[in-house]
Amino acid sequence: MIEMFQEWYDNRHEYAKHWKAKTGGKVLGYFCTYVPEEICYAAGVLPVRILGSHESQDVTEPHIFAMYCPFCRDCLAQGLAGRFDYLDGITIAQSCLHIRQAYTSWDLHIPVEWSYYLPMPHNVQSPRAVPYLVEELKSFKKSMEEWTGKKITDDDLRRGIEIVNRDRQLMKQVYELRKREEPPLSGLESMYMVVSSQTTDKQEHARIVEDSLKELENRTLGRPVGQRLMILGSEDDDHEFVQMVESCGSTFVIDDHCTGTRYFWDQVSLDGGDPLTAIATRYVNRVPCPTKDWPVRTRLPHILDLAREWDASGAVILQQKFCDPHELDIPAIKSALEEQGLITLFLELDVTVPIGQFKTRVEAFLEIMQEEDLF
Amino acid sequence: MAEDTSTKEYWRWTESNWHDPDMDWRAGDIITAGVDVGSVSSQTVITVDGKLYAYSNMRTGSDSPKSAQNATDWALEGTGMTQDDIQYVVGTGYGRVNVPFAQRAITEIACHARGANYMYGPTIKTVLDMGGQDCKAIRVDEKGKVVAFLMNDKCAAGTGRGMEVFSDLLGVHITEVGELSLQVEEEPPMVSSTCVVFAKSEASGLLREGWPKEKVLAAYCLAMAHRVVGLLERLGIEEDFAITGGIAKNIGIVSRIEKELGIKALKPTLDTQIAGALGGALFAGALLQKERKGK
Amino acid sequence: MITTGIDVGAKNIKVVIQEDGKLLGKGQATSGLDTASDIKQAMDAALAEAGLTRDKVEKTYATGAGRKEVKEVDDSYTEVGADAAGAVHLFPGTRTVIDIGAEEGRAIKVDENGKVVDFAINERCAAGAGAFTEAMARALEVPLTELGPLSLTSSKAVPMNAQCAVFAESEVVSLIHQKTEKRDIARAVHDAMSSRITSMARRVGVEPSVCLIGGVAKNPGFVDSLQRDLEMEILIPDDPDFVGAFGAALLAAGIAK
Amino acid sequence: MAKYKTAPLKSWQKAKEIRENYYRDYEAAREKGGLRWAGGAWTFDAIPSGLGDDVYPITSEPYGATIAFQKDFSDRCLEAAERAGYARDLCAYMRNYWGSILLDEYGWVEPGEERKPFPKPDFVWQDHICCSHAKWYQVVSDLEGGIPMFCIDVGVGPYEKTTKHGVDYVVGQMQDGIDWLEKTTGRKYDDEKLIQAVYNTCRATSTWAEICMLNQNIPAPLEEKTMYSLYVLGTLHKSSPEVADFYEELKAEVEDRVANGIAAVENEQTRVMTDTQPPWGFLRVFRYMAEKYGCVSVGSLYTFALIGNWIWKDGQFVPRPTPQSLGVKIKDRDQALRVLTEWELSKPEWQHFYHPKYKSEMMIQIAKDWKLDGVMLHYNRGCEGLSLGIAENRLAILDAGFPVMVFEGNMGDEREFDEARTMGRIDSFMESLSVPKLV
Repeated sequence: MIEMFQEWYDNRHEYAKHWKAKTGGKVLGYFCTYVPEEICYAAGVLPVRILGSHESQDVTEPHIFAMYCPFCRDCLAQGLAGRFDYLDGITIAQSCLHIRQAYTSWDLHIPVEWSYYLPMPHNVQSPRAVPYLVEELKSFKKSMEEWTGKKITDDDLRRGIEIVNRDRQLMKQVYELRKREEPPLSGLESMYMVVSSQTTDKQEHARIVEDSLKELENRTLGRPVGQRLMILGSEDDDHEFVQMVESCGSTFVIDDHCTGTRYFWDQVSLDGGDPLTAIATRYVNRVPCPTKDWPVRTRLPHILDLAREWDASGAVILQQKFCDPHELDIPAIKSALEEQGLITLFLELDVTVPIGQFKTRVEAFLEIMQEEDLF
Repeated sequence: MAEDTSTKEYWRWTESNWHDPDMDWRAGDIITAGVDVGSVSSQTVITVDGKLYAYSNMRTGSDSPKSAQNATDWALEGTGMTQDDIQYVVGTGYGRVNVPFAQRAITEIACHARGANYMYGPTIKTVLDMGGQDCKAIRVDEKGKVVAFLMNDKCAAGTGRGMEVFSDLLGVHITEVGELSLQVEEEPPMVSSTCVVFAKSEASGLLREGWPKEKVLAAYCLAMAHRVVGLLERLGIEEDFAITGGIAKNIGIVSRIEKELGIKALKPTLDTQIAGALGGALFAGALLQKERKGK
Repeated sequence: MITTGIDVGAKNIKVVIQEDGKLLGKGQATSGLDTASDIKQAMDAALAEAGLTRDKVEKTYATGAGRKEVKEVDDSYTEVGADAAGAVHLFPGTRTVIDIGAEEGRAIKVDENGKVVDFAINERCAAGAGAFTEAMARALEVPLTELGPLSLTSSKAVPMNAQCAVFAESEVVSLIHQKTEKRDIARAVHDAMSSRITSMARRVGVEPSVCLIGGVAKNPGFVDSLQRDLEMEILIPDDPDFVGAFGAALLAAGIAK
Repeated sequence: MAKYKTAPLKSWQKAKEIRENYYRDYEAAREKGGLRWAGGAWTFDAIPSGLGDDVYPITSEPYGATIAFQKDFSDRCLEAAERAGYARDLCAYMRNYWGSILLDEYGWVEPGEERKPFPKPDFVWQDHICCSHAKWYQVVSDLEGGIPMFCIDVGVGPYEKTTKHGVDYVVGQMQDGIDWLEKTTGRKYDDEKLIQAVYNTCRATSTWAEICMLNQNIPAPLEEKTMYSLYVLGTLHKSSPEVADFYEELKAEVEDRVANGIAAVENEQTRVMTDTQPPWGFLRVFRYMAEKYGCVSVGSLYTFALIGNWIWKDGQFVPRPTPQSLGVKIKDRDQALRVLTEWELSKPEWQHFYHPKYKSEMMIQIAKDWKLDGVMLHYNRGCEGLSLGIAENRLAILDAGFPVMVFEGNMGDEREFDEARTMGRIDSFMESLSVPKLV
């Protein structure tokens, strides 16, 4: 059952094309996890996240200055290569400058029916953010109605919320299992689960997660768990890298990534109120991307809690090269984790990672945690 | 240029082997080896009951298993010992998984830390390993266990390979680079590029401007030293401090690192290039003892 | 009119003598410590090949990174201008010139009159320059001249991640350890470099015909990779490394503008 | 024989004095019982003015540039920031600023005096549009052992799509901010001072735009290297009466230059503009262009509109008339904040944060109206905010028929600028524009 997620990860484009052929619905590519998928589901539109392919490319240089993060360049490269030619629309929620360039260049050079920039507020710690976002969500909804030609009712919104919430809640149950001394799934498998939830119909995804939960009940990795690690930082769906780390005698048990917990951790609490207000409240209060985490760094205690509750002894801190928002948090996060007794390893991701060079560092990092037998 | 320097191989450093003629290895209980296959050089160190007995230090070829074997053969040469007498082998370095006769692979970071602890004693707290293609700053505890480390990134500037290219360019033998670079009355400004490829043209430009070789070398050594000091400072430096690896033999760089840091590196007592293999051999000893106890 | 172009590059000095657009002689010397004597050496060789004496040369223009070091010239042009002049003269249909020198790569877009309209330069990174293949040939223990032909025998694309020329060396070594065949590694080297060059060339927009000049143009393995990346045929002149010098000579004669 | 008359700018000395006093006043604020605060060049500096006349700001970007001018000190600052774990690709201004905190050395040195310790601010007052603006000051606070900070998010979409709820969001934050200022400083807030500061802001930024308009003349009365030392006053304290008054005096002088045909570059024969902050340590590049090619950079969207306020009117890109000139009388705090918000949201340099098309349109219009022969884009590794979308701007400008040259560098980290190669590029570019060499 659990193999399904990797299959979806590997064949995301085929999946979306198939979905489109089957349902006749529209597929919307989105660039940042602040996009309110609830409204998309309410409109019957399939939201799929635009991610890179981790292959070297030579097409983005005319569009994006090379000092912006490799992730945004990799994403744009997919569009320029025509791999997302099935998209009917694209959208982004205001977040960092880097990914915004992938969106704007896409908007300029790759024609789609609908393109929408959602000015998601940055000052999420201000009481002014929710009322502002509610208004912006109204505009977003209205524009989507015009695009799809279909009115989105409050009931539709409630249904959208339920669909997305359901998957979030199941994913959280999966993550609960990773607290076990013998986690039933690897960090790689878990990454496939989360990333595939960003590119498939959540109703279908949730069904498979539900079935997988039964399978995971009595599953073990079939190998020693090794060091329990946390992985955190900016976007990371580099399976080759995750696999390499776990093959050196370790298991990722928890993460803080927008391709991990940051994406699904928080639920929309509806409580019978206005659905758009409920959605806005969820996005304003979710575990933030560092670009929105100010003036207080709220992510810091959250990360420390995760590390403690999932009993991680070390943390791999990853960052897309040139990612300023993360770079501005990492020194503080690193020292907080170290104060809590975790060993940390900092690495910068590029479109492709030099596995050989990174392996030496990863092994040395694991040796620090376990080399007692050598003395 | 009138003479073709490319065939002269100024970069070629001296390969060597050594064993302790006063030690009777046959009386030893635990005989282990560490084999460090680096990108530029390979070493084998043999320890007997936790003491250094023999080593070799040679250039790595394009075939790692063969380099590992060659280095080991050469370390054994003249000792009367055969490979079968070695009870446990640890592979380390870039080619650590390509040592066919090793029972375990351990990173060069752990091995250099352990080797430095043996070479310089338990007071050593910070080790800078300046290897062939990378540079590592390592903090260690009194047992020689790694506490933290940093490696330079994605650029070979300030490494042994860079120095080889440079010595070739200037036609100065690699063992003389350091000494010669100190023969300047005052320090020149550093070269702006430490990239081994661009440093070449920058150096040619300086030579054309009439800079003497020693001044160009001084500018390059200064730039290299400055780069690694940055790495050390990011890690945090605590005395005692020592440098391992091939570049540790270059007085021009070592003295400039010392000057910029404001602290002295401990004087090496052994060939600094064998630190990794030595650490590997010592780890092999510990592993062998554990294995025996287990049985 | 008989004119001369002197191209003072990072590695070599090249001299071309032309008359009415026809190349009469060329000479080359390694850039050493004494630029004046190196130029003389190259110049003497070119004069000898042309069967001329120095006094027959009416005008001399310099180009190349070291053009300011050349004394006694009538004027100088940048590499961009000289490359474009030379390439368009040799192949009038040229719209894109790609020049790969020892330490620098350039892409130049020219209009139908041969006028430069845009250019991009890849600097400070050897991965897009000739020095890259030299380092790789050394790591593979293959003579530089055989690297190209060797890679043409490969039909397998192996990705290479390292961008730095020196780290690429260690990646080559690790590919050898993984028992990757040398010919496939040779192709990977050319593919990596070609990808870098293509990326730069796309900044000016690659329009046919593309003319490739510089020493690397003599490497058939690289040319093959570049043609695959650009998805088009590439024009290569007979002496691709002398085009800059030729261009300067043409500019001196007023043949090119 | 020079083509045009030229003369030094008389106002230059005054600009220098204002700048000197600015750093001096900030440093000395506490001696007089005043307050010091820090924020960015784009912050709503009018608002803390309501705390009193003895409240002095230091804006970090010009402060970082001030450090960048002092190469040795800048090197030490940048390295100190790197040692503390701050990545080399972060904002170069901030790395200089953080370094000066870490070293505890002030980037402003009185002539003939020793370098003083860095004067710690009492609070931080900042805005947020680039994805790290507010976060810069988290680091400042980390390094200073905690400083109260308040930041205002202005990312409510491009000006042409301004919504009521967008303005409400910004104004709401400002109102909360004033409560916060009162609580943090224990001072009573004076709305009248706020109103005056809002008027000053509009006056200063509109007048600067009018000065830039004068550069449409041939020969250009100003060249960009000089403009840098003039526009910078707006980045220091755009809400102060001194800066607004200065721009009015300067405007008169530049009008006079135009009337008398006084050129900035005596042999002006080709006109270009740049983009983004220049590599501050290498402004001599501009002299090289002027002397060798008679090339004048008449400015950039950056010098025109980082501080200057412009607006599209009937297809023209023109200085935005101030609210006071249109008869607006500000009566209370709420209105002052609304006027200020509405004014600042139209800032041209904020528009490209949403899409490069906005910036391309403005740049192309400048290229036309300022009669340019080419455009030189600085791909600035030191600033992700202003280099945002620059590659798309390049494509659009080329499409509009203007030749473009690109050079890479860094406004505040000289290690990332290659002077010789940049000069080489300029030579190639001038050759391609067929500009005759003067020397």
